[in-house]
Amino acid sequence: MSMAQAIERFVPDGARVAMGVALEPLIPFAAGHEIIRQRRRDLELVGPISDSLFDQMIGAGCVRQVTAAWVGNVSEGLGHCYRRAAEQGIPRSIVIHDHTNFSIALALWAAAWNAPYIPSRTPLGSDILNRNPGLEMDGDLVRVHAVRPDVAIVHVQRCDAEGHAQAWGPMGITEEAGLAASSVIITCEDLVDPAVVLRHPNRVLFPETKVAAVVREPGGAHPSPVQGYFNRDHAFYRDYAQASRTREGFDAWLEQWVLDLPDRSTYLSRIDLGALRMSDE
Amino acid sequence: MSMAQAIERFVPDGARVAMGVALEPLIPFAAGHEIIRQRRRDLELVGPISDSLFDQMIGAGCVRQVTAAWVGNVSEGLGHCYRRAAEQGIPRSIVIHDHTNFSIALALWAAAWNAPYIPSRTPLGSDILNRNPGLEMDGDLVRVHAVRPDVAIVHVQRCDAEGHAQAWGPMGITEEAGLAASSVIITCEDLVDPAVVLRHPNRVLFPETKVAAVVREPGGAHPSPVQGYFNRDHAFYRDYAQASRTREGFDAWLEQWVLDLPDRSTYLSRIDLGALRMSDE
Amino acid sequence: MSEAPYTEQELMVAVASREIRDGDLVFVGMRLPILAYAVARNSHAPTARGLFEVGLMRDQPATEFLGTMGDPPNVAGALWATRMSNVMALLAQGLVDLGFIGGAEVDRFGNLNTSYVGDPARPKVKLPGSGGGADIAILSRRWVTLMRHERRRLVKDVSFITSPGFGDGSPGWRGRHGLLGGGPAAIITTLCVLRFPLGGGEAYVASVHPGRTFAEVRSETAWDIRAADDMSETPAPTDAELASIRRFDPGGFWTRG
Amino acid sequence: MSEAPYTEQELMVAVASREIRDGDLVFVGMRLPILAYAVARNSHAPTARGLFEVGLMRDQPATEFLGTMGDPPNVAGALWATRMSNVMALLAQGLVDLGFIGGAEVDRFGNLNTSYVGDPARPKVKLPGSGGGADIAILSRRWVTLMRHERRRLVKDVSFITSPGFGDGSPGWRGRHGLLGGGPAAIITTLCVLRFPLGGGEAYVASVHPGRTFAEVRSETAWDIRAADDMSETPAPTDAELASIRRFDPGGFWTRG
Repeated sequence: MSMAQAIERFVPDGARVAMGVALEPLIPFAAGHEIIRQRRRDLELVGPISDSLFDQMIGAGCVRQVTAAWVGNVSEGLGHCYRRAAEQGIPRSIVIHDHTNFSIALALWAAAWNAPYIPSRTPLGSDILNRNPGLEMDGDLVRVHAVRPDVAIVHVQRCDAEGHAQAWGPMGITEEAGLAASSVIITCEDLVDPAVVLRHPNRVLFPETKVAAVVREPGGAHPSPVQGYFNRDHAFYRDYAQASRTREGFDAWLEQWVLDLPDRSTYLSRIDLGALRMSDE
Repeated sequence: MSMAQAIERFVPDGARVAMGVALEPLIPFAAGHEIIRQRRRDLELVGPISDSLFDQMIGAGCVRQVTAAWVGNVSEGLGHCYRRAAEQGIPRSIVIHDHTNFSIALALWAAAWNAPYIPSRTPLGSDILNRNPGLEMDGDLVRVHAVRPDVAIVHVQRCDAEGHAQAWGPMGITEEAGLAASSVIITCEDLVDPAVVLRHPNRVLFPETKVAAVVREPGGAHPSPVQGYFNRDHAFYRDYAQASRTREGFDAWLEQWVLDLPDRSTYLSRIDLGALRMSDE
Repeated sequence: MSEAPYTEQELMVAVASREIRDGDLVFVGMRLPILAYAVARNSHAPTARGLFEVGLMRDQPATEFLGTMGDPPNVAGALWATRMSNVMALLAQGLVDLGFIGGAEVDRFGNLNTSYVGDPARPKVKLPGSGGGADIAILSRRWVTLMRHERRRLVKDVSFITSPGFGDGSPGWRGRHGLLGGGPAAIITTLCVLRFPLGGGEAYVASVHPGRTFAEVRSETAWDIRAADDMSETPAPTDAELASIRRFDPGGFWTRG
Repeated sequence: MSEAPYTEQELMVAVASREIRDGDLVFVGMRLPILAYAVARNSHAPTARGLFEVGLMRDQPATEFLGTMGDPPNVAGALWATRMSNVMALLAQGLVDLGFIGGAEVDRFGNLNTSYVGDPARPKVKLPGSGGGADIAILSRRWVTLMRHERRRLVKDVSFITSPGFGDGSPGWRGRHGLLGGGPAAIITTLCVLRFPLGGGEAYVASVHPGRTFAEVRSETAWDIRAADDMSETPAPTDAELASIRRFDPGGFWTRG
C-alpha cells in the first residue's frame, strides 16, 4: 500500500494517533509528513517524546490534543511550534494532557489489557497530576487511566506484506502502543518475504490481526536514526530548530520539506542519506 | 556456578520461587530436582502451569503454598501428588492460592512495576475469587494483587556468564517473572561467550543486575521441550503419571529419578536424549 | 452424509470445527479443539487464526503430533511467538471470536468446574485448576466446551465455578457481573450438542448424535434436561472432515484413544 | 589539583561523575550526565551500569558522539535493548541508585519545572515537559540535576512542579506523599554545588567552584541562599578527569559549546 493510501484510509480527522513510540529512533516522519500533506485535522497525538515530529504536526495545524511526556527537539531543546500553539494558540490552540514517560507506557499497557487504569507512584507530587484528567489521585497512588489509540504508526527495519514487523534497538513503548491501538500502520525500510521474518517469530512485534497497512518507505524515519541503517541527522534537527523559531520560518520550512513535495522519495533526493548510513548492522 | 551451589545459595527454606514460567516448554526440572535433593522446605511455588514439576516438588514435601493457575500433567491430566496434598495432607497440607493464567501474569507485572495491583475483568464470576486473598473485588473489577517472587528459576537456550539470557519459542510469563523477582537463577543449554548473546541485545531477557546465578545444565528441562534442542518426552510424562498414582509409586519414582542420583548428568545418562533432539532449530 | 464409521471423538471434532467461522480469531486450547481448528482451517475457515495462551499465533495448524500447545511442532511456522500477556491482551480487548475450554464438570448454566470437587478446604478431588479456562470463559466473545457425557460430569450445579458460563442462569447475569463476552455457545458431548437461550439461561439439547437418543441423554444428565422444539440429529462427520481429522491425528492419539 | 584550564561544563561533568559510586545502577539521561557516567565508569566506578529510558542498559559508555540516548552508537555494545517499561520497572522497584535529570528551573526545595512558566492554561513559556524526569525524581534512590546558575533558573518557588524534589520543604514531605526515593542529592550549577539537609528541606551551598564566590552565588540565586558551615571550594577536575572528558567529547560539543 502507498503511504498516501494508508494515511487516507486509516488516519481520519479527529483520530487518536500514536507515533514516535520508540522515542528518539524510528520516528515515522514520512507518515507524519503525509498526514500534513493530506491536511488532516483535530488529531490527538499520543507518544512518549517525539523529537520534532509532533512539533511539525502541531505547527501544520493538524493537532487538537497532545497526550505525551515530552514535545521538543531532543538535541536542540524547545519545540517552537509547540510553544506557539500552547502560548498563543498559533496556528490553533491545543489541549495538552501531560504524562511522564512511565505513565504513558502504563496508560498504554492498561489499554492493551483492557484495564481501566494501572495504579502507580508516578507522578506523585508532580503538578502534572493537575494537568491531565487521565491521572487521578486514589489514596496514596495515582490511577494512570488507559489511553487507547485509534491507530499506532510504527516505523520498523523490516516487515512482510502480512504485517509481521520486526524492529531492533531500544523499543520504547512500541509494543504496548501497537497492542493498545485499534489498528497499526507499519512503515518499513525493507519489505521482505514472510519467510525472512517468520524464521524468528519471537521478534515479530504485533499480532498481524492488528496491522491494517504495511508501507514500504525506506528512509521514512529520517532525520531520526534507524538501528543498522542510518544514524541520526543532527544537523537536520539543528536546521529545523533554527527555521522554526518564527512562524514564518516554520511555514517556509514546511513548504520546502513537506507541502511542496509530492512524496518521500522526492524528499530523500534532497538528503545525503549515504552520509548517515551505518557501516554495519 | 554448579546447580547445587546455586540452589544452596539462592533458594532458602520458605522462599517464594517462580518456576515453569514459559508454561509447557523450558521447565527447569533439573533445578527442581536439586531443590528436592537439598530437602528444601516451606517453599511457595509461583507459576502459571507446571506440567508435573510442581507436582513432584509437592510430593517431595518441599512446598507450603502453591500460587498458580494450573497444577497437573498437561498430556496426562491430574497431578496425583497435588491431589494427595490437597485432599489428604500427604505428605503435608498445602495452602493453594488459585489464579488464572492471565491473573498470575498481571500479578507479576504489578510486582515488576511496583504497583500494588492491576485491575482486571479476570476472574469475575469465578469462585477462584474466594480462594485467593490476592484477588479482591473492587466494584465491577478484580484487583489482582502483586506477587513478588524471591527468586525466579528460568531455563533458557543460551546465556553468558554475566547473565545475559536468551530464549526462544513461546515465552509465557518468563519476562515478568524475572523482572518481578528479587533475583533470577538461569539454567541454560549452552553457556556462551558474551559476544554471542550481545550481538542481539534485543533478545536478552533480563537485566543482568537481576541475575544471581548462571548454571550450565544441558538437558536441564527434560522432559519438557526446548525449542531448537529437544522435543517433549511424552512417554516420560506418561510414566510419571502412572508411577505417581500412589504415594508409594511416587516415592519409588522420586528415589529412582531424583534422590538416588547425585546430579543431572547421571539422570541424563538414563534418558535417550538423542531420540528427542530436534533436527533443526 | 458419510457412511464411513467414525469414533465419538471424531464426531465431536467435526461438530467443534463447525463452530469456527472464517476469519475467526480462535483461542484454541489443547486436545480435540486443536484438531477442530485444523479441520476448520482446511475447509470452511481458511483465514481463521489460532491463538495459544503459551504465547503463539498460527495460521496453519501444526503438522506433527502435539502433546502440549508449547511443543516445538506448534512453534514451527508460528506467526508470532510472544508473551502470554500479549495473547491475553487480545482476549481482554474482546478480539477473540471463539474459545475452547476443557472441563471436568459442567452445570445447566454452562459453568465449568476444573478446580475442586467437594469442599475446597478439604476437597474430595483436587482438579488442576483454571489455567486459561476462566480467562477464556470471561473474555472471549463465545466459547465451547467438549466433554464426555456422563451424569457425574453434567451436574445440576457445579460445586465450584472455575470458568463462569451464565452464573445463576438469571437473564443478564454476565453483563451484571462485568463479564465481557457472550458466554458458552455450545457444550459438545459424546451424546449430543447442548445450546443455551439467547442471553443465557439453562442448557437444552439442540441435536442428538447419530445412533443416540434423547432418553440416553436424559439418563446421563443430572438435571431434568429439556429438548429444543426443533431438536435434530447432529450431522455426522463428512468424508472430508474425517479425512482431515485423520490427517492431523494420524495415530489416533486424541480421536481413537 | 590540576593546573590545566577547563570549561565550566568540564567542571560540572567532573563533579557529577563523583556522585556515581562503584556498583551504582545509574539512570543516565543525556548531555553532561552521559559524560559524567563515562568518566566515572572509567575511573572510580568500573562496575557501574547505565540505564537509558529509551530502553537500554550499558556497561561501557558509547565511544561515539550521541545526539540522543537512542542514537546507534549508544546501542552498539548494549547489554540489554528492551522496552522502556522494563527499564522503568527497575526504577519503580527502587533499584536505581542514582538518576540525572535536566531542568529549566529549580526551586529552593529542589523541585524542577520543565513544563510551564506562568499559567499552564496560557503559559508564558511552554517547556517540553517531563519526559522521564518526574519518574526519576519520584522513584530513584537519589538524583542530581545540573543547571546554569542564573537567577531566573534558581527560583524561590517553581510555578509548576514537574519533577518533585522535597515539595514544600517540610520534613518528611516525600514519604508523606508516597514518593519512593530519597530525593535530590545535589544541584550542580555553573557556580557551585548545592545540597540539602538530611531528610529534605532547603538547598544550601556546599561548595563554591574555583574562582567563584559565595557573593556571586547569592546574587544569581532568587532566594536568600545559605552557605554550609563547612562550605568549601569545589575540587577542580583532575588531569585524569579532564582527559577522560575530552576522550568522550572530543569535539567539545557538550563541554565547550
